[in-house]
Amino acid sequence: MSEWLFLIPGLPLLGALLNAVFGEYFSPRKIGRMAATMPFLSTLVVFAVWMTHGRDPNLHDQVWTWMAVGHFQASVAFHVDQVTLVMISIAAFVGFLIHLFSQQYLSGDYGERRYYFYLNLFVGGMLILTMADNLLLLYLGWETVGLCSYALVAHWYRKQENAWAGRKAFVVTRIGDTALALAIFILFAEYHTLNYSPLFAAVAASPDHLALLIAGILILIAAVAKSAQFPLHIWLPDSMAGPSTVSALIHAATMVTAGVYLCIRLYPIFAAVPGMLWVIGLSGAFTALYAASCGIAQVDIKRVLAYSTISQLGYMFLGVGIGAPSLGLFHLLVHACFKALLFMGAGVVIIIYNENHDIRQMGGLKKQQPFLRWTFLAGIFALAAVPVISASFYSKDAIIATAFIVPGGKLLWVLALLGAVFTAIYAFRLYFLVFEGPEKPGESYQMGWGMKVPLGILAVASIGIGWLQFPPGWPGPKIWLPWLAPELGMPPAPTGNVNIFLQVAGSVATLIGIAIAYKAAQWEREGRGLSRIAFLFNAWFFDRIFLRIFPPVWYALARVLDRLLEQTGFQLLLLGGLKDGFGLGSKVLESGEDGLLSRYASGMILGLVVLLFVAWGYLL
Amino acid sequence: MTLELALVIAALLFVVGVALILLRRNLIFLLLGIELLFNAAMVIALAGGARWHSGTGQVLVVFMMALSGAALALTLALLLRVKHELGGDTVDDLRQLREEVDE
Amino acid sequence: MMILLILLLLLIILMTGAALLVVRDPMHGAVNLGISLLALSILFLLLGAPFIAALEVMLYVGAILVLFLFAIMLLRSPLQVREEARWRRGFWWPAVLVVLLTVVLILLFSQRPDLQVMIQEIGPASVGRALFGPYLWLTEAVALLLFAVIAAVLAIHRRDAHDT
Amino acid sequence: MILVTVLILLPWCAALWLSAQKQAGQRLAMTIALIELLLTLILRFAPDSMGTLGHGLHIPYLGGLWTLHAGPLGSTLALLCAILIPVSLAFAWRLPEFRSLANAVLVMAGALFGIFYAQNVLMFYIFYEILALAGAFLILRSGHKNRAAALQFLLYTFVGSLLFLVALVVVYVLHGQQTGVYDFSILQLADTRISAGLGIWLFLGMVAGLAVKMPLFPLHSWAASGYGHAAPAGSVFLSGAAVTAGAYGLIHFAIPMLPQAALEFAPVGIILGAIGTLYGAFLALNAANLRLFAAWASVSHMNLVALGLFALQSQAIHGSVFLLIAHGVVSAGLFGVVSVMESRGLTGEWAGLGGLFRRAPRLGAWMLFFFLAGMGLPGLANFPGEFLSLAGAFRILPLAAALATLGILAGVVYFLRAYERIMLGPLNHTLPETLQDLQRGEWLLFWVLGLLTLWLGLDPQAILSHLGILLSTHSMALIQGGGHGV
Repeated sequence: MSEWLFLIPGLPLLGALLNAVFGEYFSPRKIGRMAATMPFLSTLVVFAVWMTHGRDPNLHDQVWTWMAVGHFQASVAFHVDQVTLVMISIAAFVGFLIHLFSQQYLSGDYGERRYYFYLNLFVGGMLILTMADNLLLLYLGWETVGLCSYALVAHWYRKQENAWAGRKAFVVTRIGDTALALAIFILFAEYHTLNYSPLFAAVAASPDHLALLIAGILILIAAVAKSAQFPLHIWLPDSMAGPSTVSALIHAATMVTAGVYLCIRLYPIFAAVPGMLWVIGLSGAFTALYAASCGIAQVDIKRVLAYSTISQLGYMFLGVGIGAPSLGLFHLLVHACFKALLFMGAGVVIIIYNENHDIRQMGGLKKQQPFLRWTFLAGIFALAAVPVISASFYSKDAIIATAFIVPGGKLLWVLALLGAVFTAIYAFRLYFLVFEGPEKPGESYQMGWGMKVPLGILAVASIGIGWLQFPPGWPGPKIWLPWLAPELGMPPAPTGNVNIFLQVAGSVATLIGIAIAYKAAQWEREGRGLSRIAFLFNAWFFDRIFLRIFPPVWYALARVLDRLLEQTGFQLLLLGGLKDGFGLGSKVLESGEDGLLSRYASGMILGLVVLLFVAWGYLL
Repeated sequence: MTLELALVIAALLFVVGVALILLRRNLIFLLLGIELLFNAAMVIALAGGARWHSGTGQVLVVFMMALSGAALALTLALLLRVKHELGGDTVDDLRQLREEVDE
Repeated sequence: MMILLILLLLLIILMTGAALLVVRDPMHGAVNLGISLLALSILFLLLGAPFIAALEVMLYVGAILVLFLFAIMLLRSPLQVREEARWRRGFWWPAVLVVLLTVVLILLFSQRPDLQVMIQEIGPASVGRALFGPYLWLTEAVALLLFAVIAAVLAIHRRDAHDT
Repeated sequence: MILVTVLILLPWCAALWLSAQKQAGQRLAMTIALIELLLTLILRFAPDSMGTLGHGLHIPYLGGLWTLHAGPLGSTLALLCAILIPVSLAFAWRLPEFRSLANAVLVMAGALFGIFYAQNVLMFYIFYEILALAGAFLILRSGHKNRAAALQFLLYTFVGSLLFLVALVVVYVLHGQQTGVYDFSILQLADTRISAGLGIWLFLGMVAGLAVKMPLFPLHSWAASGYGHAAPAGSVFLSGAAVTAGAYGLIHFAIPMLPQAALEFAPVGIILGAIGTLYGAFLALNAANLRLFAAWASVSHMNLVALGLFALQSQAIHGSVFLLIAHGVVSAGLFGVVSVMESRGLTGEWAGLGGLFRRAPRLGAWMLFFFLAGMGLPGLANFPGEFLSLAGAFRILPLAAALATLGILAGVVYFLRAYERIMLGPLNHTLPETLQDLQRGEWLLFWVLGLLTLWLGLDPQAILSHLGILLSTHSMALIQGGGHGV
């Protein structure tokens, strides 16, 4: 089975290649269908891997040696274990659903072929990233997805702000890439290898704390930039300028989770440095609270979901930080389902209200679009972690509960719980504003089966997938953690009445949130809602501060370097000086010649006299 | 007649020739000076030939005479054209070769 | 006796040299040069080169000096003897230079013991043998040179139409 | 031996014949270029072609001036240059000054092949001078025909190469005194014992001479005006192939001659390379027009090559040579895009551009492709070279290499900003109506360059494994002592 692994990333890449070469000769519809079949085929292969090696996957497929200079051995090799299997299933399956959904969603728009090219390339890149066997191949996938997110966010390039949003996304994530590159250099300089298993063995054998600390921090920066965690989160809200399907795939299910995957994959490196995990936990918890607080004050339907993504990712980082990477992965899986669903739903809502994103001008959509309403509601339940029936109750609340019992986790628990309350608020506020309340009719829009099937599947998933891992003390199946245990270890589980207290606290937090949300929706309709709080609406003004500091300084430095060093320094002083110097020299020499013959003759005789004197001195 | 005496004679002739070239204004005197220089060279050539008892000294003198005659003829011809074309035959007037120092 | 003769000749050369420096009319200059060359030819005789002495009188005084005379005649603008300034403008600096030159030459050639060698005479026979022996080609070359000079002078003098 | 001699002399004769022709002679120039390509292919992949090919023109005291030696590095770089000749001629196909440009390129090509196969350092120097002259001629006779730019180019390269000559002669004399053998062949000069103090000065002279061609940081300002004023098709060859001479000279001649001094110069070289990379990036950001932008981008990459090269560490040097080859292809693409845009009548000033993607999607796609390659996107040509150089240099001087790694971030900033100003955003009303997309010929050309970039990016091992041991075992042993290790 392992020699077919290359098909999983290979097929979408093949689709992209076919699109690039033959794209112009086929109609966008055919290209769309071809593009959709590719992830479908790789999902089949992934399904085959589940079937044959579901129990404990450990497959390896060496395709070709990419670079081999001395110790710097990096080959294009794919490795599938539990974590990777989960990630590739999400990437391939959700990728396929998005391809299916966008057949109808984007039909008749400009640049359709380009859209499918980058979408295929993205799925391929994501699969490479997750299946890579060494840091270099991971870096390749890492940057490819960065590129695709740039291109897809700037899909409607004809408006300047969309192009700018794309560039902002790529530049900010590229800060993370630089940090990752530096971390790879440090690890290579210390341990002379790029492949995971020898690297982890070497790290375990001789943990050099300083190097690992710096490498750990750099890897964290990379993850923070990619997963849009605080403070490098500013690109995610702006990248809502791209089509909703793009947001569904890239900014919900796959790319942003790459940062979490990186932390899970390089967990041994973080574990080797004392206190590093807690830093990750803190960053996750704080981001969760921060993003949730911003989410409640947004009016653009997609920005609400964007901030919610940032906050949910915060929970995943919290999961990894408190020593429970398997829980983080579990929440990642759940989040992928319901967030993709919400974004696709939002996309349809935007079409219905013909490109108007402002939720205050929406309302009462439940009568017009019953199917959309129920699926969206399932997503909202999952987002808000409604007890028992929603999937993220089992994943997010488990993380919050585990945070409580981890040493030094009390602070994280408080932040996380507050975040949970805010999450429930913005989730149901969104739902009440868009679907409940007085009806504001939009255009009638008939969703084809291509759109209904994905929404349906994801709705079922966002309800049912949580049952993989019932919280401790509950009767239901607990197969997720044991399945991941051999690779990520079992997370600590709260016991006894502490366990009960934590579960109750989680549920109560959500219910409080829902109540507040109901009131918030009413205030919003009356015009004095939460969105008037400028501090939260502008995400604590971070975006503005960030944009006022870094780009101007960067461009000013470029101008100074250009004017000061290049024009004056090199051109004027160095070359100008040289030119004037030569000019002066020639002028001095020229003054000697004034056409008088005897002047030349006397010059010669003077030379002769001097020579004779020298000869005379010599002969003495 | 010692070698030293011959050198003194040559030096004397040489000095007179140089004085003529440097001091006189009229080009003819310059040419006369040049002829004197030639003669000074001939004296030394002869002294050398006599000193080493070989005829080459005198052969050299013959050739020098021929050369000086040839050179002189050409110079005088040029001098005539210069007088005709450029109008002046003194050293101070003929300064056309000056380097026009353009700014 | 010999020394007296040499001193007399040196005196003549000095006098004509001085005259050359001061005389205004180029014709006088040419005549002075003639006299000094004649004195020089006698000195050549004393230097043991009778053939050259004769040649000096024939070739130098006879041909080159006459050349000078013709040139001066052609150059002289008719009937008007302009009061010519004898010396060029910047006079003093070259004069100092000439004096300096004489000083250094005298210093160089005086008290040189190895120069007190008597000079023996070399007859025209050996000169003739040398001229047409090893130096035959050189002689032919000089002949060619003279021919070339004649052609050059003619070319320079050709008055083509656009000159005048 | 004959093959290489033909390889060197053929372009010169062609240039001569071309200048005598009346009409532009595109066809002739292209056939010559393709023959050259064929020859280099044979030389590169023929089984017995490695090693010393022959001795010729033996002059006492100077050694065999025409001794030719095909090393793995030399023939690979020759192959790169041979590829760039037809590419640059193709881009210049419809230029009015095609003939003088083709002449300059052909002469430079001959000189380059001479450099790559020279075993005698004096022969290398002579060809190096010819290359500099032809380069200046190219800048003078094509594009804006700017005299100042050509003069500046000449001033820099000549002053530099004179310093190289001085250092060379000193080494030659010292070698002569020590061993009594007066010969310029690199094999002889390689093992001269030179005192450390003197060695460092000599190496500085050599670096001044060679690094000026590879625009190392302080000696770089000829590049901006040179590439900026020459025709982009000319800059394809100038920035793609001609810069390899400097790097090759350093690896094949300068470092083996003065290994000890090279070791001491390593930290300085790395720091200069790092500064140069960032400096180039910042100035590309502030470039006034498209040509200067491509010029500064090329300067930034070449400084990264310099960084890798001076690190004298096996990963770094392999990386820098690979980046040199990759930069040749990618800068050919970049300047190719610029030349295609100029052939469409766009001046390249930022004001006149914007929203071009609507009119020319193919050109837009290819421009993005080469901009991404320029940014060092993994999977494209520059990435393996950049990463190896930085990883290697990191082991010698972590801080300077970290500074250079910022170049990855700076790269995105200036490339994407330029791309957005040209291609994205609302359609610029000043764009000429008749702006058509890539024609059949150009489209094919970009496909060739694109496939080459992709292949270099995805399978660098094909080149890396053939480079063999770059530094001669002798100098590597000395350097090993310096803790630079594999």
